[in-house]
Amino acid sequence: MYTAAAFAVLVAMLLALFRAFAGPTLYDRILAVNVFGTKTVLLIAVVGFMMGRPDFLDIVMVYALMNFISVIGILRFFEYTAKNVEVREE
Amino acid sequence: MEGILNIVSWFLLVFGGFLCISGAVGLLRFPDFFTRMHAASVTDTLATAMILIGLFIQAESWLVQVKLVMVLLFVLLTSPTAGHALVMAALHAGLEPVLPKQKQASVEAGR
Amino acid sequence: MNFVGLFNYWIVMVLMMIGFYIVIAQGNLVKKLVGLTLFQTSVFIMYITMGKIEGATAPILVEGEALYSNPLPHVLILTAIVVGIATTALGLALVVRIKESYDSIEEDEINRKDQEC
Amino acid sequence: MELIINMGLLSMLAMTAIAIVRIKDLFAVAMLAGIYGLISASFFVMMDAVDVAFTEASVGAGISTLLMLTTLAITGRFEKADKKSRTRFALPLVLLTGALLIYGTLDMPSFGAADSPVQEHVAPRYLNDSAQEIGIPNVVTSVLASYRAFDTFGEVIVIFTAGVGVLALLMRTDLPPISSVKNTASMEEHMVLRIVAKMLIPLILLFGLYVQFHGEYGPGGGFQAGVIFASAFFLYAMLYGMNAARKVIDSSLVQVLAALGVLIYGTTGVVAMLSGKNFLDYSVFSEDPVHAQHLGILFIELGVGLTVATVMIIIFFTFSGRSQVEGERD
Repeated sequence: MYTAAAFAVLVAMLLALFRAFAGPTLYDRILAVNVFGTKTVLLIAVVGFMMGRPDFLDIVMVYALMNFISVIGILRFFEYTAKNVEVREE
Repeated sequence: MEGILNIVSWFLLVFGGFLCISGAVGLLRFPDFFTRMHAASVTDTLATAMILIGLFIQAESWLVQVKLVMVLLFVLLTSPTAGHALVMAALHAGLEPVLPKQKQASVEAGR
Repeated sequence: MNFVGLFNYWIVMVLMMIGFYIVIAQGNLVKKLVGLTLFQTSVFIMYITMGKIEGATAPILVEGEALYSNPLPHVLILTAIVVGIATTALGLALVVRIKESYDSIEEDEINRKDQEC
Repeated sequence: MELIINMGLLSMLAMTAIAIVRIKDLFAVAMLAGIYGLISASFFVMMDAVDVAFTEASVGAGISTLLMLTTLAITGRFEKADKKSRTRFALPLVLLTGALLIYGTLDMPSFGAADSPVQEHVAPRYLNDSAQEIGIPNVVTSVLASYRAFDTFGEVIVIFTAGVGVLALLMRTDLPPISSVKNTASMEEHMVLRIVAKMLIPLILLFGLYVQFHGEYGPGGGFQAGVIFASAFFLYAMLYGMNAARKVIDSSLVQVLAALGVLIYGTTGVVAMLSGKNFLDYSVFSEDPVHAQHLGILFIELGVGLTVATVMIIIFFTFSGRSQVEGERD
């Protein structure tokens, strides 16, 4: 059942990745990055159990933390620089 | 008892996985940013909670369980916050939802 | 041909070449630094792949495990990652200075301005 | 199953890299580079390299994305289209090199083989003897901080030098005094974010300390802890503005601390030398050799953590200070 969960998370990661490629707006990409980050958190947690070493949850914590910080960072610098820039790309 | 817990955790893991996929499909297929946001953030929180609780039942040492609870709390705190900030930023930037034709007309009439 | 046994190395080479392509073919200096990062990460992946042993576990000793992956590449790559970010930061600082004095970070424009002077 | 996850992650890496080549919006490129960092970190977990994954997650996905974005805030967002002449020359060259390299991989030992040359030299010694010699379970930490401590000293100095270099290139001495500027935090409207961040920052700092001092028993150590510690300050600076952050962290104090970290590391070695042993031979610290190793590792991890944290803070603050000045000039 770890296998099923890990596989499902992997598929979800792939789909989120496609959204990150496709855009079309920058906010879609940020959202995709955020979803991707949460899915990585889940993947690592499940994989830790699958490999029988669940004491590596510290890493999961770092992923969750960095995911949050990078989303905040992207938002901040985007707002900071692009006040007058078009929302849509190109 | 052991058996029931196992079944519960099995169910939580599989259903959490299903929610992950359904949310990601929504993220990929929905027409505009706000609906995508909806699909992603709603399923994200629930799926994370379900999978982590499923793992919590399976964990053997209390240290692992404590860490799982910490991760869960952290995700429950940050994920909606990030979603909120994101939608607000998008609204401020003037991104508009895609509406069906009649609604679009009524919104424009209301302006 | 041993597909499963060599797949990791092939991906490493593909990533390496993509990084290489960005560095030599694209003119934007920030993009070039991203290309360097891709190249760098591909090397990391190669090292870590070499250290893995089938069926082994992470090199943090516990009771009852006999087979661990090779810790030496992990040490090398761990420090390399942090050094990598430090050097990338230095590169980005240079890019900022170039932008301030040339008002552009496109290689062609910088070259042209150099020749005009 | 693990094999499928490996291959899935590697394919995602390749796809992300191709997308990075094609996309011309550098903001999107920076984000994809962040995703690339996340994927490669997950791959490192699959390859049992938990310490590496720890570092890559915090550095590749977090800090480097932030740095790229800060730079882009100054240099502009869009890239010019590729020149045809250059791609015509580059593509065959890249394809040729790639083909040669892939031809070279055909002789590589198969993935996961236990008898490949890499596994047969020094690694078995580390794995078998470090428990008696160093007495800590995390072999990566004992190699990093004891067997190869001189090497790590070099890395720390490189990081320190990079921090000095960034300061030399970008530091502004003409910044106005703090009290005279209006606080130009761009996220004033994000009340929810600010409150959540206020709750999180102490937790992040605590977690950083945990990683610093638990690195001997689990994944972690000075490098990772330094980055996590610094990221708490980044969060504060991003949400409350640079001026508020400059009030909290005195920049000259940070510079002194960065040097102090290197100094702690170096002193640990010199103390051993003065007592008649080799540089960084920890056996002088205590009668009991295992206890001595513990003490030595504690000292140098402290030095590493201090230097990494402060250098990251210096780099980030210097970049943001620069972009703030640029923003005010416009």
